Amino acid sequence: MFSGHSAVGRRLAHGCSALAGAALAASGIGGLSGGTLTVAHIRGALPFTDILLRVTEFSAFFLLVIGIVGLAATIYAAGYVKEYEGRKSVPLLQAGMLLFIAAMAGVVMAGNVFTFLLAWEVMSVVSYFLVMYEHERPGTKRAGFVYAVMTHIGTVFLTIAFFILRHYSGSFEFARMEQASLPASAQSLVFVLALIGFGTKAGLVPLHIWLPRAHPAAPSHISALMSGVMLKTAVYGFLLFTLHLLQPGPVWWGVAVLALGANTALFGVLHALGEVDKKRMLAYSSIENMGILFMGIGAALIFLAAGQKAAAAFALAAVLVHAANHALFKSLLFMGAGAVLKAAHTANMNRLGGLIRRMPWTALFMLAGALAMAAMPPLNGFVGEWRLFQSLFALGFDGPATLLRLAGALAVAALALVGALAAFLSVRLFAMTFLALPRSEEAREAREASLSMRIAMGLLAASCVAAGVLPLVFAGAVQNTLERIAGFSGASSMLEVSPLAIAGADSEIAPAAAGLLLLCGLAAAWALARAIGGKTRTVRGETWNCGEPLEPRMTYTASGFSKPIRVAFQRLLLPSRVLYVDRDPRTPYFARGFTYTGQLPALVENLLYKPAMNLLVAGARLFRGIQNGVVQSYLLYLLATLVLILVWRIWR
Amino acid sequence: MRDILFELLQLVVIVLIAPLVTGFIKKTKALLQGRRGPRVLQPYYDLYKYMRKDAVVSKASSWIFTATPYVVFGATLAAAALVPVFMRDSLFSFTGDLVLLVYLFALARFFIAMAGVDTGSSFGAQGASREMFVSSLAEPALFVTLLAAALPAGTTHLSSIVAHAAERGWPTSPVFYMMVVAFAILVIAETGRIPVDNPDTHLELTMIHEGPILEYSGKSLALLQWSASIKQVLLFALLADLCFPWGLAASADGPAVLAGLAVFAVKMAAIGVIVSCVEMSTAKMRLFKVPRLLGAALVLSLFALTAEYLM
Amino acid sequence: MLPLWTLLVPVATGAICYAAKGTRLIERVHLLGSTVTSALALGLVWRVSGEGTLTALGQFFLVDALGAVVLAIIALVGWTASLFSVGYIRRELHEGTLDDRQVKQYYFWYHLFLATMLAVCMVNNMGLLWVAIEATTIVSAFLVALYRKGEALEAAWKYLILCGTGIAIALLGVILLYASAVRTLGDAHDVHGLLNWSFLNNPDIRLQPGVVGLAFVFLLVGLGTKVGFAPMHFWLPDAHSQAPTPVSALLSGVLLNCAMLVLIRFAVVAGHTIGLDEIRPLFIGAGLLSILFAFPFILVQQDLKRMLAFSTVEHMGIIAVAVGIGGAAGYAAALLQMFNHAMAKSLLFMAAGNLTQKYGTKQMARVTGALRVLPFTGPVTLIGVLAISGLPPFSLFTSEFSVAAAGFAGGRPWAVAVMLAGIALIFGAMLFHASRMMFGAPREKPAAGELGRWSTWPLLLPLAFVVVFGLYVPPAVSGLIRQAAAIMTGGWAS
Amino acid sequence: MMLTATSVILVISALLLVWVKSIMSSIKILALQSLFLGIACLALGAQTGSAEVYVMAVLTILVKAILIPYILAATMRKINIRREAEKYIGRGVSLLLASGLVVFNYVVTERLDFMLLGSEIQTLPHAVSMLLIGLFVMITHKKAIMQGIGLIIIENGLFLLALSTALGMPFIVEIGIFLDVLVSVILISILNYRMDQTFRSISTDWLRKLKG
Repeated sequence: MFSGHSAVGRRLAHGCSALAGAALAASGIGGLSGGTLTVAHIRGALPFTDILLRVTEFSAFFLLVIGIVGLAATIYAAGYVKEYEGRKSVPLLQAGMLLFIAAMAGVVMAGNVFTFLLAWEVMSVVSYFLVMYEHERPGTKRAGFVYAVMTHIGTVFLTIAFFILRHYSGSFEFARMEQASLPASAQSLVFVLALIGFGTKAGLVPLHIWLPRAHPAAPSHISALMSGVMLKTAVYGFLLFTLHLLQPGPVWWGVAVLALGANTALFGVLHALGEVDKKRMLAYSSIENMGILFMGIGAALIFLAAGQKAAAAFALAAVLVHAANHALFKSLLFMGAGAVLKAAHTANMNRLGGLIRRMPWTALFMLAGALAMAAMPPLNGFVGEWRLFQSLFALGFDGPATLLRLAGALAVAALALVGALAAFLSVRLFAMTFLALPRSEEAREAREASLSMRIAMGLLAASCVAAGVLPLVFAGAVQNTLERIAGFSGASSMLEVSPLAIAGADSEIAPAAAGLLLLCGLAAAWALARAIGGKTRTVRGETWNCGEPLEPRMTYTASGFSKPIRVAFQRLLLPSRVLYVDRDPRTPYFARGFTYTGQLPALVENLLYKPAMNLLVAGARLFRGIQNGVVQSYLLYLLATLVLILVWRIWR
Repeated sequence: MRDILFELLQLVVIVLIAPLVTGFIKKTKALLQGRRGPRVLQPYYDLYKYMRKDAVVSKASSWIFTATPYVVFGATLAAAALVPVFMRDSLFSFTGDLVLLVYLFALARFFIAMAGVDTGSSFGAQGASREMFVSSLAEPALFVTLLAAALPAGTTHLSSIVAHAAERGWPTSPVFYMMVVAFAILVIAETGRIPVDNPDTHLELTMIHEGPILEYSGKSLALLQWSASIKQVLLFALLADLCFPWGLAASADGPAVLAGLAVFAVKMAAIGVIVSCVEMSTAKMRLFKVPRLLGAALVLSLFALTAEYLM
Repeated sequence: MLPLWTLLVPVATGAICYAAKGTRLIERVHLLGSTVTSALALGLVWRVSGEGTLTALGQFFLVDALGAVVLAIIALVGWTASLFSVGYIRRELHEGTLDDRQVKQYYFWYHLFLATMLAVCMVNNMGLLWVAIEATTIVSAFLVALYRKGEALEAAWKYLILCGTGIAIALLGVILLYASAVRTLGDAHDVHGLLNWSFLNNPDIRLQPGVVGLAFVFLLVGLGTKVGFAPMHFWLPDAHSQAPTPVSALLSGVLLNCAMLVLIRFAVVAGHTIGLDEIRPLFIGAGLLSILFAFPFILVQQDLKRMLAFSTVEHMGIIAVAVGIGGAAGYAAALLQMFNHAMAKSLLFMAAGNLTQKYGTKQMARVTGALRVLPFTGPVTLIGVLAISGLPPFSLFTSEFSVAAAGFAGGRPWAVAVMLAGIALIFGAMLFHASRMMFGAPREKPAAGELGRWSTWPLLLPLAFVVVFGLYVPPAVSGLIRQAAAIMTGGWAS
Repeated sequence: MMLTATSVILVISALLLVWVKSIMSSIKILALQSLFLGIACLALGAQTGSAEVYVMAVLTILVKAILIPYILAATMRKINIRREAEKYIGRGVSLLLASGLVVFNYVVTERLDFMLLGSEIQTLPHAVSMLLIGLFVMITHKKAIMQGIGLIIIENGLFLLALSTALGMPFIVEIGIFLDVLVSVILISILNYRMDQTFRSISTDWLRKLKG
């Protein structure tokens, strides 16, 4: 189907892929309504290599997300891939994208271990190839490599976890594993393995190193899929383990996850503020959001351990809703970044600016995305953030133990800090790209994105708003999802409120009304101004710049904008700062020019991974010496082995 | 029906008296400094004047710049609809709680910051950057304080908090005052007053809040300043609600409401005096000293919270 | 009579190739011969999978499901490699690295090599099994020494000496086994039949445990050398890297499996006497050791073919672990892994052959942008690397997954954990090298373009197996494998 | 009994091989050793009167005692080096170590109940020690050809063992083994010849290119 190089063929291809995305979304909605239904069951050559696909409400929720984003991505691709035509094989990219989407769907639909691992690995491999799509670009090779290795090692942990479960349940089918009861130690072991395995995929610090490399390297709509959806499969998997396959565990599970999440979120947002490359910045922000999600999961686990089902249900609802929201706005932002990248040929925000006049539509949609990322009412980001705050407040209000309440309070503080910094981030993202004056020739020449790209972004932006003012868009889905999870059927009913309002553990709000209120406020503002002031004129004038005419190079850059953060957190981030002053020897007191570079070093890599890697390589070099090329020594090894085994046999 | 009317009145009162509070603080400051100072009603005159003036808008700016004042005013107004001032219940209490309130202010800030960048003036951008910086450091402390304040009621719903606190009577624990202090610091930070920021200066290198709105004029400026003073009143009111929630009219009958109004006036006046004392007795901090202040607030509120847990 | 023909055809082909004049003629004969050979072998496999074990020439030949699996591997890989040889040898001839005499020798020894390996799968007498294995060593040593280079010579010598020694040690084991058989059963049975697999593979037969145990140690070490267990594997990378590429494919894909087959047969027989608990730890130990040994050598490897050779060591280790895990599941997994590995590894070696001939070097550092330079071989190599490191949706994932599953079911979780860790590490190392070779912008030299269809089309066959078997294994194959596993568990399938 | 004696002789001759200097003389010793083996085989044939054993004896004498030494010697002549066999360690030491190996092997085999093979058979330890000595020769010598000789020592030991435990392997197997040995010796001499052509030496010091 993708062999068609003709325009018609391409159209057809795009059309079909869009249909595929839509179908997925539809199946998600469909799955939400009905109970578990088995999609396919193929017998394998050996025992336990059957392929089993089924849809539960739980997976249907994620299917829905995959479907919506997938649909948008497929539409977006139609315009975006034009950039590659002639240089690279577009059909390959398209096929890869569809396979990627299919694999992610497969992960959430998998009904047994073999299928899950199969889909999981296919997802990883395909995304690896998609990351490597522009492998000529510097850094891509390394990015792809780090990604592939990290995710593969993560998978090994998962595999072992699954096998331990298999050992106790005696079956590879999830449905049967759920009934099994493990000894506490095994439970915790599986939990830790799953946390590492899925944490790698989710980019929890310090397992995140692949994420800020791989996501920017991929083509933008792929980055959107990876950040928006693929990370969510990690959430799905972790929830699958903690809620379905394992019995409720000890409290420390929740605490560990909460701490890890908070740590990750803070790390992510701070590094995002340190980045000037837009896509890297978004990737770090994805890390932040995954951190937030895991905070929510942690709270839920704590409540579960304490048997507070209702609170746990609220926390889970928060997690699911925020997961969906993040999928929407992050993919929107990545697509916007892609549009800008395509138009201005740079993702470096220091070289952008003023694009709002060149690309008004993209700007509008990006604004929606930025507002959502900053969790501003009345957009969807706020709904998720609010739910999360509620569940953490709940932990603070009536957590099982005083220390846990305090942990809740600290989590609230962390979430607040992260949220505020995220707002900072969004302002920086939007303002430095679209506002003020263009800081480079490319930016001055930028062109508005093509229609299909605008449609895709518009779709996502619209759904961001919709999910913001009408939370019931997801609330219903969350309902069913929680119903599916053992023991929540009662608790989740508390989530039920009037279609316009959403409930937290201890409070409820009506986002729609809030939105309306805002609109009234706007109207009132206009009316007041008009009533009091009457009609007045507006004249265009120069910006006050101490009498100088304003030039682009005078305007603030992204690096400068987030400088205060770098200074305030320097103990934490150890930013590197190089100031080069170009002095004229004749007039030593006046410098010709300054070049300033400030950036954040990748601490985790430098302190953790690089040394380990070097050690490994050095060890390998040393060990390699035993094959010294002397045949006699090989014979000696042979003899030694023989003798050793003989001795072993005798002394036992 | 009547209570709805009264609650509407509440909203109107806030909007109308906001400039008065600003003027009052200015006046008291002046008096404390031994100056005569401007008239208490001066802000109203200013607003009126601005409203009627033509506006000059930078060539570099976009529609964001034009839209911002309306968004800001709208958001502030929406916030105003959530805060009970002299009645326990507020007009739109069902729409939201503390979290929504905080995020409405954040929304306003978001747009102000963008407008600051939009003009292309580096003062604007600088101010925007600092504004976001200070606010993001204030946020954690703010939320913990809110948690501490909301803890007894066990909900983040303002009206219920107020109601609950009003029942509770005069708190005796010293812990409580820690929270008050913490919250006071935050209010000062949020309203952009000394020692965090100086609302009266346009000295380029030190402005925070004034930076982004430097380019504004005419109606827009009027709206922005107005909403700034409304926000100030709201924060004062919030401080009052959370820390001294007494004298609010429980029911919507005339006398109670009048009493509530009176108490409210007293509270505002008291806070105003305190604020102006602080302003004249302390100097503005360096920007990178601010984190310590806010950190202190965070620590205080955490202490308060821990203590409340233990009791 | 089928087995006899299966042996005679390659021998005859070899002889004709040696006698014939003119490269074209030789090629035709070679192609015809190898095709017929593979056809016969596959026919044999087909009959076995249908009718179960069959014997010929009295009890001389015996082909059971176990041998049939390896037969199938020989047939497929042998045929592919022979197709590939044509293009490869032509180029070598054209570049003058080989002359006409060597070409003749090559085809001669090639078919003899096939014959010896076929013999390994078909003879009944376990003494002759040993003879056949020794023969494979000698014949393939000639092939390894084909090039007139010091390195080739060196590799051949090390190969000959190490494997010769190993095999000799194995012979000691065989003798002990036989002696013990004679001692215990000599009076009752005809002495000549005592070493027959058909006779010895019988759970009721009890020989002297002490002797058999000792014998098995010698057999493991001896045949282990040939299989390439660490630390007796040192000949392997040398021979694989120096032999002509098609031969490397045969060595790694087929020969080692033959050796493994022999080892398994002896293990089964010994198991009847001394019980499996004596044997399993040895297999698992050898396997894990091989996996762990392979990793550092792959990590800091510079030579492409050596890297592949070490990966072979790793995979022999995996198979050994699977055998050590045992049970129907473990054995089936082991055999599936054998088959899949043979396909993937021969694919990789032939692709590597294209790379080395295109770039004129085996140094991986000198190879860049292969995806562009070799639009077919490049992607295939990438797929091969992913497949060989057990990533889905390729066949090795299925088999390695079942190895792990069987291990956990068979109560050897730690062994499996170590194995999985080793596999993951090796994946990292191999991907590192592969991505450095495949991706990135190519240098100006060499010009892009494949080497010709003789060196591309043959790769399609193993590729197909690698891809298809990942998702679907036809019941005929799985049935055969189950039969074989049944044989290994001691019960006759037929 | 007689076999045991032979085996002792074989072991001693093997040790002698460890001791001697020049390659030619070691080839001679090898021939002698094989001759002993053949004679022992003949005697055994006479004892048992089995035709197969006779044939094997003849084969042994023809192939191992005459043909193989001849091939090796011919190769050496072609290469025409008369220099002594270089070693990694001195003769004294190597003799000591070799004897040590033999002793170790006796200790080990004592503990293995090979007696089951028949109380009268003492050859197993001897065979194993020949195997060890053969390996030892291969390990200690630098000259490639000596490794071939080591291999043949091992073969001899094993042949003896087979003979003593079960009157040799089944006939056809023995034939196969003979064939293999012969071909491998031919291969060894070919390779040695080519080594000499390539490196002007048959010392394994030249075979150290392939590492890691």
